[in-house]
Amino acid sequence: RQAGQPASAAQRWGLLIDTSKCGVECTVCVEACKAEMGLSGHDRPRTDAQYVRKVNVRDPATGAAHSVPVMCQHCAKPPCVDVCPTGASMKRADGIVLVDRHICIGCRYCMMACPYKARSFAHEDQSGQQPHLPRGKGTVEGCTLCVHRIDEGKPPACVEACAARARGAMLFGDLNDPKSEIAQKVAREATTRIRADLGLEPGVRYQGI
Amino acid sequence: MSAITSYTQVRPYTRGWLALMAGLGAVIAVALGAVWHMEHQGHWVTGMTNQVVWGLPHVFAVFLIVAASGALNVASMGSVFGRVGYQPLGRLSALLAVALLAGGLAVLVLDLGRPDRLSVAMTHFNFKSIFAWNVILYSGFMAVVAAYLWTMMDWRAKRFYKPAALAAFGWRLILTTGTGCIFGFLAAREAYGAAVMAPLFIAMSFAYGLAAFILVLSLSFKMTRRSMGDALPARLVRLLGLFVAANLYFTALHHVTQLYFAGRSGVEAFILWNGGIHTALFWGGQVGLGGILPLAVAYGGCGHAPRKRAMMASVMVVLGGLAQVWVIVIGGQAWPLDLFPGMEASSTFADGHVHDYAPSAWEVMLGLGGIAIALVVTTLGITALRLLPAHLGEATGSCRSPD
Amino acid sequence: MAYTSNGAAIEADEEGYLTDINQWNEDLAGQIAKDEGITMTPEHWEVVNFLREYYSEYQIAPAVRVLTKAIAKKMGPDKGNNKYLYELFPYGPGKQACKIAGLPKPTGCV
Amino acid sequence: MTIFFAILFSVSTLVFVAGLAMKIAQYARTPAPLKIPTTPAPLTKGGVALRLGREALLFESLFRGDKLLWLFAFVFHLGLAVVLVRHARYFQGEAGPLVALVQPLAQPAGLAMVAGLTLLLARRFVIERVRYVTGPSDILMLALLLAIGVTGMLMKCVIHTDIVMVKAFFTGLMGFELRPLPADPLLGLHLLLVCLLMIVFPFSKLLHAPGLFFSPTRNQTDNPREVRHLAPWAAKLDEGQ
Amino acid sequence: MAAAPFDIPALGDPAEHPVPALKPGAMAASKPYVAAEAHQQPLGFPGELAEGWEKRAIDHMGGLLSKYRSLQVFMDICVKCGACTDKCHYFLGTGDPKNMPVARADLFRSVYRRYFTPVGKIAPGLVGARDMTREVLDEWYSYFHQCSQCRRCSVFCPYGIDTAEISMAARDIMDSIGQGQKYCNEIIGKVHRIGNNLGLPAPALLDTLEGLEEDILDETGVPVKLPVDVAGAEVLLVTPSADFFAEPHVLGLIGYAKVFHAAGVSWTLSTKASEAGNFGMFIGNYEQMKKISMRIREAARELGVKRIIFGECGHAWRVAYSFLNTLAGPWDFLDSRYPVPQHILEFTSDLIRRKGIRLDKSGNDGMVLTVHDSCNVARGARMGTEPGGQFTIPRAVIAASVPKLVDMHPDTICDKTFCCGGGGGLLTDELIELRVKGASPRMEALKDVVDKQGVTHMAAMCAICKAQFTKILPYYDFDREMVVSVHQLVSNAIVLGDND
Ligand code: HEM
Ligand code: HEM
Ligand code: SF4
Ligand code: SF4
Ligand code: SF4
Ligand code: SF4
Ligand code: SF4
Repeated sequence: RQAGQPASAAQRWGLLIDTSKCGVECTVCVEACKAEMGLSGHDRPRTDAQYVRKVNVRDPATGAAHSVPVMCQHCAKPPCVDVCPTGASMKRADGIVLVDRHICIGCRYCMMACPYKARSFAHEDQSGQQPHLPRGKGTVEGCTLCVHRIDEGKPPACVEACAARARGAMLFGDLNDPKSEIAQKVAREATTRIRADLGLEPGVRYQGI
Repeated sequence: MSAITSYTQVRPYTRGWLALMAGLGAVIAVALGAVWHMEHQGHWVTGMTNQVVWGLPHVFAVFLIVAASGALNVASMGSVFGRVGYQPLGRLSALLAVALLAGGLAVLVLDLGRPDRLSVAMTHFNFKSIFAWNVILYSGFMAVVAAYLWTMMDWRAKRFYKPAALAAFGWRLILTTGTGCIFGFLAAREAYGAAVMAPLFIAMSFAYGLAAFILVLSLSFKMTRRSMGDALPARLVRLLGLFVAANLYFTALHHVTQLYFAGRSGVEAFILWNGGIHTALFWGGQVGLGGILPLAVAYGGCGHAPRKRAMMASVMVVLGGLAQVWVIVIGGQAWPLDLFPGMEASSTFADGHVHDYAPSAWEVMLGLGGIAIALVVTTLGITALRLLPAHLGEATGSCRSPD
Repeated sequence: MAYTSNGAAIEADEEGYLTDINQWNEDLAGQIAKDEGITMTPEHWEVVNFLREYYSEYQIAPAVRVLTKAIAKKMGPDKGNNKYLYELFPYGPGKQACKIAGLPKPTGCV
Repeated sequence: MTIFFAILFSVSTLVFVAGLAMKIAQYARTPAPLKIPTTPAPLTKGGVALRLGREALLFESLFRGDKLLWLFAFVFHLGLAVVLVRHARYFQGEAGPLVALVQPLAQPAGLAMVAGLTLLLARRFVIERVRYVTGPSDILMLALLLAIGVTGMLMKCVIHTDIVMVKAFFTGLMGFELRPLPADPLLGLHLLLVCLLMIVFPFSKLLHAPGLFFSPTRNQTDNPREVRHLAPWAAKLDEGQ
Repeated sequence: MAAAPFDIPALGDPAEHPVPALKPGAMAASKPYVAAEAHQQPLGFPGELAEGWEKRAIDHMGGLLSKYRSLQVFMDICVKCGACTDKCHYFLGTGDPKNMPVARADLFRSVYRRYFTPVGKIAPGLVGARDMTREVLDEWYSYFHQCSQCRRCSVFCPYGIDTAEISMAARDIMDSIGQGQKYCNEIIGKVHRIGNNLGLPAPALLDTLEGLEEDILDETGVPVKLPVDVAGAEVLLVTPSADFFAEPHVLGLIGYAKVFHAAGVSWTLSTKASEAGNFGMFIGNYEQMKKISMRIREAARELGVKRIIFGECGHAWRVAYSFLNTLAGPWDFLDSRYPVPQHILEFTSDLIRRKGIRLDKSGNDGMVLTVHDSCNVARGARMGTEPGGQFTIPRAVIAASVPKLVDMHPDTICDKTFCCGGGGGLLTDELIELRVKGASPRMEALKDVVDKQGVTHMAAMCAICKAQFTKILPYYDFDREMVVSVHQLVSNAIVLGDND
């Protein structure tokens, strides 16, 4: 898609994350996200925003462990959007789920509804904001799939950083485009979605869990 | 002697009236101060976090809203179900419904991240959202109940009385169902997501609403020295017992269903067994104080006068009700979301372990402010309009003061 | 307004009370009573006469209570009550009987 | 147009201020020889202040007398009050906190005012008793306010006018300096009617606004046994004895 | 009751008070007799309408406007909102639109506008301004004598516009041009000449009181006295002269005497101040009101009493409570521990509270009472130390004396009370139609409690109310003896004897 074109349903942006390439200690994507989105935080882990986090998962039966980056899964059937009273939570035509911070009233119902705990509430005044992401106290925010970059034709910051500074565990692309690498890989290899049982059809897929 | 009730206003500006209003006003002022602080600082000063996103204000708000619809019950008993004995109480019942709803909504609105955007909420509707529907349901409830009240008060509107009563009754059932659905629709939260939430909420509303009604009725009668007799409180407390029993029944049903669901045993064990404060509040508050004890008081007969029994049972139901809503709202959030069923998880974002929540003083103030708002609205209502019966049961002396 | 009695015009106020009590006579009393729809009986005359007597002494009609007491004394205790007097003078013993007796109308809050 | 309105506004403001001042002075000067508060009445000055406050802000007596009329009247006056406070921004350089607070309420307040007036006007035709006591001036008064409200709302919501210029005109006028007024017919009409309102105010029933505070049945304390209340002309009768 | 030559209003449910349809002109013919020269002159009013009365009327109006702030303000500020329109008992009873308070006031206002306001001078049609003409005067005479000055309209008016004040001013203007009302002016003349409204001369008063003492002795065996002109008594009782004369008034008087006796307080009546009423208020004439009041001052001075107590009378209590200090004060020669004046109900209720007298409710066995708040007491005066004492004190006294007391509909009691229909100088026979119709709101509320609560009697605390009700009750198929004095109830209940 050309930069400057409106989002269209022709695309379905997604991520494919290969957890086997994801180090337990690696937080490159997390740091990249923080830098990109200007999440300076207040050093209050319970209330500071996290758009992406590393979840360490261990199977108690086998002892097998993974480290999984979890961000907004950009569900195709997002409950956050369904419940939002004002329509601030919305899904773009290309599948990216966003919060319109001008009409979000801060009711936090979307946070109640999201099964992935993908959203954060701006609990206080924020500093170090980025021009593309003004953050307002009292509204809800979350991973935007770096929509500002996508619209410029660039991959999300976490994906770029992972490729540059880690093992390139993240693959970004258009799931609707059969020629894209991500679509071919999804068709070819075994991938899963977190809590697929809920039927929300996230746009983020995982390999190796 | 007379089948016709006379209603009188409460006399304003008496010492007691002023003291009451000043007291409630102070509580509201403190609450507004707390709101200002929370809004100014941001919500980090509260106990709420990115894990427990709804806190004590929501406990109060949900309690008040649920009670609001239940408070209308007494009026419905009189007009929809033709129980003549309840008819004199209809006006107060309708007023209390509006007042409690106003208090609950005030808390809800003042806890928003952006309460200043209330007008946005009133103009932008996402019709898929049950929450948005609730905005309509709430405002509609106010209007319907106001109309209902009018038909009770103005003889010219008598012929609309029945239809208005029916409309209000229907509306309140939908309203409570709607409130229940706010939780029922949260499929991802294991504590909710069950169809019995709707009937459970209706049973809760019956019990809380009646308890609030009994308290307000008794206190207002006591403070304005109106006579009540024993028959009515006796009847009310029996009715309260019935509602409490229904509430217990649906609670049991809810938990049994939960246990039956695969994979919900964790959260059930948490609430029922090892959830610390939540378990304590469940057994001690919700079941004990709000369920078994009032049942005992209502039916066991503890030797006190009916009016006293009614008061005692109502206080218990209110406290137990707050505990119940706590268990539902907070307890339900404290149990972590399970992203990877069957796996152990941990993260910097508190995945995989129980979330703790300790309410801040600000939230307590806001919650109490909601109750104070409901009481102020009630007091203003019975001061401005003839809503309170001059007496119930046999009239004694009749030295009525001017309104 | 005026009455005629024995060919002479006798002046009365708008309501038919004589302006001058001295112009009263029994014939005139009968005439006034008839206008009021009352046929004079001895009982009526008892009352009228008592009123005139009282008036000549005190320049005012007697209080209702004084009148009933006097009537009781004269005609028996069963007649010494308000009800009886109202039977005689349906519009009120005070005013109607005074008119017939030629007395001025009692004024004030009565 | 600018000069016309500059003159008209000066004149009508003068009439308004002087007329009102004279009326108020007349009320204040005229003695109230007897204590006639409608009882039960407050016993103290503070109580009277409260009573008047409740009458002025809540229309308490009207509430007791006629609930529906109270509602209409309250809606109208509340709307009017907010509108007038909002208008302060045309005259003040710096908007005060009160003005700032009500700024967002333009539509609701204007709507309340217009709706209230419409309902008040309607009841003058619908209710037989009220129709009987209504004179042409009563209708005209409501119509005048309604016209002001409607033209104002039209400017606010449909055909906007340059309010920066309006402000400049009025702040200028207050410093005796002529600045242009937007040549906007709707604004012209609005202002023309406002001038008319100001001119009739001191001669009409709109005197109820200051008059309420001079009404002896409402503004007297109930203490005639404790304090001897004597008007000057009545005191002269005393001396005659 | 014999058929009345007019319709008697039907009584409905006071909670559902439909406003009557307008019947324009229904009461245009109702007017009291015009005062003759003989009644006018003693008060210093012209004997009859004379050439140039219009101008004199306007001049007098101008004078009143500058002397009474109430009048001036009320003329200007009415917004014709209509809140008062359905509040006047005469309108409710007659349906005549000119009996709506605002319409009544407009009869006056139309003239005011014509002569005293710029708009009325320039464009009279716009504001309904009218010249002072014979037709206007006739309307005035008719409709300002259909206002009992009860002030009910002022309670509901958002500005407290008191049509009573306007009626008073109109009557004063009419007096000043020779168009007085016979009933009031004749009575005022009697007060000046003889000392009371009735014209009861001293010997007749003494005879009557002696008779009452005998009656009390016969009935109770206790020598209760009714002293007159006793110098040095502690209390001067000033009571409406109807208390000496009419039923049930006189039973109230007996009640006062018993209370004084039981309390052991020395008291006296006065032949000079043998009238509590003050019709000077009804005709809106300050000088007359003052002159009548001064008799009380003189009597108190001459008898050397320490305190003044007023008997049961509504307008008398308003004048006494609200105006006496102004008209005939200062009262520094009386005992400063007591308010001047006091109401007999204040005195009695205080005794009851202090257990200074004993009451036995069985004296009123079988009675279920309701109470009529007399309009002048309710809206123009107070009793006790708290606002609203005029409602609680009589009720407390009645409740202490009778087995059961119930109130009528709340819209018809306390400060919303309806006038009995005979106040304000309208208690005269030629206005009987007005009186009967004007009583209908009160009768409606009474019937309601009679039917629903088994009320047997209605207590009143005003001579006019009592006289009006005894007359009017039969028109509504009630017993005339249904109305009782408050102190009549006390009289029946009081335990005499074991006081020394
Ligand atoms: C202290 C200020 C004021 C008070 C307490 C007050 C109070 C009232 C009340 C109680 C009424 C009667 C109810 C009604 O008919 O609506 C009324 C009527 C009215 N008021 Fe005011 N008012 C105030 C100021 C004003 C002002 C500043 C205006 C106009 C510029 C105004 C215009 C009117 C009009 C036109 C009516 C008559 C409505 C009708 O014809 O039905 N008022 N006012
Ligand atoms: C010197 C006097 C006045 C001036 C210069 C003035 C000017 C204006 C202007 C420029 C607007 C448009 C506001 C906008 O577009 O945002 C307006 C609106 C309005 N005016 Fe006036 N006006 C005056 C007096 C009044 C008065 C006395 C009233 C009512 C009695 C009134 C009632 C309204 C209303 C209801 C609106 C619409 C709502 C609002 O903007 O608040 N105006 N006026
Ligand atoms: S992951 Fe959560 S926030 Fe993101 S789209 Fe799905 S439900 Fe919404
Ligand atoms: S917090 Fe904002 S985005 Fe989330 S549901 Fe509420 S309004 Fe919508
Ligand atoms: S896509 Fe952007 S916003 Fe989302 S996790 Fe990656 S860096 Fe953060
Ligand atoms: S004072 Fe009473 S009688 Fe006179 S107009 Fe007012 S309500 Fe009617
Ligand atoms: S209530 Fe008052 S303002 Fe309204 S019409 Fe009557 S007198 Fe006038």
